[in-house]
Amino acid sequence: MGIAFYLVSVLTVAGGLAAVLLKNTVHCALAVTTAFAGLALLFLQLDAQFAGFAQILVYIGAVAILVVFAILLTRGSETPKGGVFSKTWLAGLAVAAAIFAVLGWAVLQVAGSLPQQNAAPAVTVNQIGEALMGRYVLPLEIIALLLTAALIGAVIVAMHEKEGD
Amino acid sequence: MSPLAGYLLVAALIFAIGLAGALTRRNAILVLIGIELMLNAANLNLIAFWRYGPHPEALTGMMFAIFSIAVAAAEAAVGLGLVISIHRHAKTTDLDEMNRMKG
Amino acid sequence: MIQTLDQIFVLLKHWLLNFLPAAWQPAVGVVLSVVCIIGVFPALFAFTTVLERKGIGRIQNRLGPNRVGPFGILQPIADGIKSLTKEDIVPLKADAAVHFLAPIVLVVAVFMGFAVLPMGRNMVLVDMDAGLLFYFAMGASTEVSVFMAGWSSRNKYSLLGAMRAVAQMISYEVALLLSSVVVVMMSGSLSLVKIVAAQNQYSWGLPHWYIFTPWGFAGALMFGIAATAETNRSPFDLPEGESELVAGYFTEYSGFKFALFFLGEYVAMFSIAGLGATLFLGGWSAPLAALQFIPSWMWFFGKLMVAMCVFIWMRGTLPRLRQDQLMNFAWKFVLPMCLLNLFVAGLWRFMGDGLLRWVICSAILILAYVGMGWGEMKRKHLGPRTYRYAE
Amino acid sequence: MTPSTIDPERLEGWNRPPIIEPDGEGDLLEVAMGPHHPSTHGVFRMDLALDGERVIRLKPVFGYLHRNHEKIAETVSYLATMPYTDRLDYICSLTNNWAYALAVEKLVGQEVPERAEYLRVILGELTRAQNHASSIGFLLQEMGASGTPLMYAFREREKILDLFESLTGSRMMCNYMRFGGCRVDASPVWLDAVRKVVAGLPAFVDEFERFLSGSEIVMARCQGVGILKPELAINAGVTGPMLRASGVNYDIRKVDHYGIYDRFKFRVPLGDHGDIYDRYMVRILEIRESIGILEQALKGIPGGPVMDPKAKIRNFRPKPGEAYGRIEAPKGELGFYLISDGGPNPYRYRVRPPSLINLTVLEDMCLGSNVADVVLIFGSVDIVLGEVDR
Repeated sequence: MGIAFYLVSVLTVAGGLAAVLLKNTVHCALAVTTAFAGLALLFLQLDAQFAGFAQILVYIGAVAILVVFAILLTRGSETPKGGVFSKTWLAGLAVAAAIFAVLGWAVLQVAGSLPQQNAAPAVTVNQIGEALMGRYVLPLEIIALLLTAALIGAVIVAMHEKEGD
Repeated sequence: MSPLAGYLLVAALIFAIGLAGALTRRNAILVLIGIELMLNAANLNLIAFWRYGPHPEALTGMMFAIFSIAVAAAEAAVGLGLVISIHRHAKTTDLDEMNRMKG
Repeated sequence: MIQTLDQIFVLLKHWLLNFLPAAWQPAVGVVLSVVCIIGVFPALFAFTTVLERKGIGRIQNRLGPNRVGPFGILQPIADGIKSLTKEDIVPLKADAAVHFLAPIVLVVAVFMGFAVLPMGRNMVLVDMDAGLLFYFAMGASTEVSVFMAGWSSRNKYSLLGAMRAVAQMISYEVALLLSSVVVVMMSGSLSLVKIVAAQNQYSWGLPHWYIFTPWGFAGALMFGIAATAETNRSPFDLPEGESELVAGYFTEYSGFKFALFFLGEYVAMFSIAGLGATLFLGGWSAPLAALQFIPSWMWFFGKLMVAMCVFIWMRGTLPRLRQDQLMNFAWKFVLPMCLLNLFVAGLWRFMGDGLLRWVICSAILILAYVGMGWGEMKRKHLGPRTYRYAE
Repeated sequence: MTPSTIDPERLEGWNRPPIIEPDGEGDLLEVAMGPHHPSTHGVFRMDLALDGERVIRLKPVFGYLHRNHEKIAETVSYLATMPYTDRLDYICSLTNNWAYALAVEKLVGQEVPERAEYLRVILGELTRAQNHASSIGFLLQEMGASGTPLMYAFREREKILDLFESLTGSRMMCNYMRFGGCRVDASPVWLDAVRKVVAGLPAFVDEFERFLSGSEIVMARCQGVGILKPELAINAGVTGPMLRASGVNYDIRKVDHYGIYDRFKFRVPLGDHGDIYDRYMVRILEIRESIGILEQALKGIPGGPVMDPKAKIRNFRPKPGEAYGRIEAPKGELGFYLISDGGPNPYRYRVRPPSLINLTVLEDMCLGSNVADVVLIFGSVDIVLGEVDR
């Protein structure tokens, strides 16, 4: 565990926290973009180059932009009168804290017995491609179908209703 | 401590932050952001387990993460489409005000 | 001698590194390369701004800058001093932090792209396995900075310009990716170094550049269109369309930050021109086997500058499109062409060598190109008109 | 951006100056284009109500260049107004001179020598050619062609302005015509220079057209955009190339028979769609017709005086009465209406500026179109703010 891991983790967690806590919705979106970038860096540290770049491409290039577009389209950048948190925020926070406590406890319990292997697996993009086209071809096709369905669905859902409908 | 535990802890923290965001924010878009954070935390777990697992060359965890990224993209697109559509209908993205089933 | 000249920068770097203890060498080596990239491209940027202004001046029957230094060559220095000494104005209502970060994010993301571009034989910062993917990931990050700039300025022109720019960049990014995929298909690698190596072969003295194949030519054409749109250059420069939006998303920037935006946009052009040269024009390989004695990096930068000249030429020639036309063009023309090109590339791969595959592949592409263009003009009732006269 | 519904209440209070609201509350976006906007032809403001990028309302706001032209003319002598007319439409000062001279000549019933009439036609048609060329250049500039067509047009305009300078002493503020003729005679050398320039004009128009008319981008941007219906054009009093592009055959050179236009053979090009492309093409074709007129005039120009010898320059006091003189200026019908009370200066002086009246249909042409088209439609009207605001 190098210093880089701690730096990137702090960046990611700070981004996530800011995304949840900030008042201005666009600031939240930009903060979550930072968190996504931090996660991509964590992926890279785990020698998962392909997943890391895909993360940047999909999350920063597409999802973050989609989010800011949605915020501007819904005029969401104003702070609502009733505050940014819902009425049941205490319960929500409690649930989240409880889940973190359970997960953290579980991890710490087994921390000693976790594998220590450190040799980076030599995975090339070629291998990933072959796996996608070989062993995982069925999931790939299903994902393709899902993405197409989601695309059509999103367009239909967000499409402007015509007059008279 | 094994490096894996560090990644798992970070992932758990991000998951909890995402969950807290999804449960406490009023704005529907920010709830979606929270869900995205949770999905990302899961991805981090998958990749960490793949990296430190017994058979990294089998690529199982990595593949799972890649598919999960794709699904998350689809989910974000549909979710935001829904939010925009609801906004057009109800003129609000505030979840506390969206308490009617009928438009 | 030829070899030394070819590898002069690599050798220079190794010679410098020899003065350092072995433990430091990798880190210092990376820093050295980064410093070179950060030094060379802004210098090239300064030179190219003069070239652009001179070139456009010639296109428009005027002289262009000719006052500062011999033939106006020192103009960028004057411009630089001017923009650096200007007051840095931040609008009162602007989101100061985001406003400040936007140009920095842009410049960082743009310069990151150079990390995977091979600028000569053995001259690449990191030979990543997924180099092309890295490049596109960095390209995608620039969109965030554009949005940040437009939104934080609290100016309607800026916001409209930013939304236009982001929508345009997303649309054309798809085309950019798909037009590059044919190259990945044929070279079998995402690594830009390997893509160049695959093109650096010669038969009868001619190189195996991908642009010399039907699918490669169509891909290069689509790539060029998408790259022009991606860098907001004329005729796709409507995010900064002067006549409608003042200056687009950087309307509210001045002084050094404006210079950073200007630099970022220009360097993005270099980087995308370099990528295009790498994918379709054989990167640093010589255009003729007989010309291989010229150092490889000279070929790379030569191709880069040729691509830049094409950008400048288009800017001097073409009027700009409208937003909806631009989007239609991306989704209804460029994207289908790219998909068809993928199919043609597959066909090419599985048809044997010979004249037949040349004929079939070219015919499919040309028919689709002409047909779609003609159909679009017909559908919109566009075309030359005849006029009647009254005596 | 999604199209959204329009709240009619917001449009009610549209006359107030627009207030920039921080977050675009509501469904409409108010954008002020100008008066400092780089695209406008001068200091002109358009207040737009945008729904996404679609124009919902457009309010032209002018008067930034108001210089009291009409009132000044009523306080100075008839002749002293002549240089002021140069400053109306500063792109084509000679046609302004001509229209004013025509009005005063009508008022006092003055004759104009034949050579002067020929010179007026030559200068007027040269003015038309350079005005149309540069207006097309401006249009393409609005289209984002980064100045190249404009510089081509200006290269040609420069030659014509040089001719103006050598004849009148000034490139733009010519102040050349007088009641009853012209100020100075043109030398044969000057006429030869004009012949040379006119001989070069067809090649210029061909080149211009080869680059622009067939360009797919120009067609896509201009065809079917900013349509002006002939009925509306007639009702609004639109004149000039704009009216003819809408398909209405109305050219004052043909209708009014002023000057000596009856002696020349020329045709009037008409458009069928009334869109920007038609306006552009009508201008191009009018340049070609002007070249024809110029060739005929240069061939037939007679000798003789350029000034009516009976013309009274000093103590110029027309009898009480009124007169309206109008010509087909490059931008449309330019008219001067004068009422004399027998004094040395007009009792009432009124300009009918084609730029202003053509501009009144701007909103009708722009409604429903894209905001990017507004600049283009505005450019296709071809106005000069000096004439709009006077």
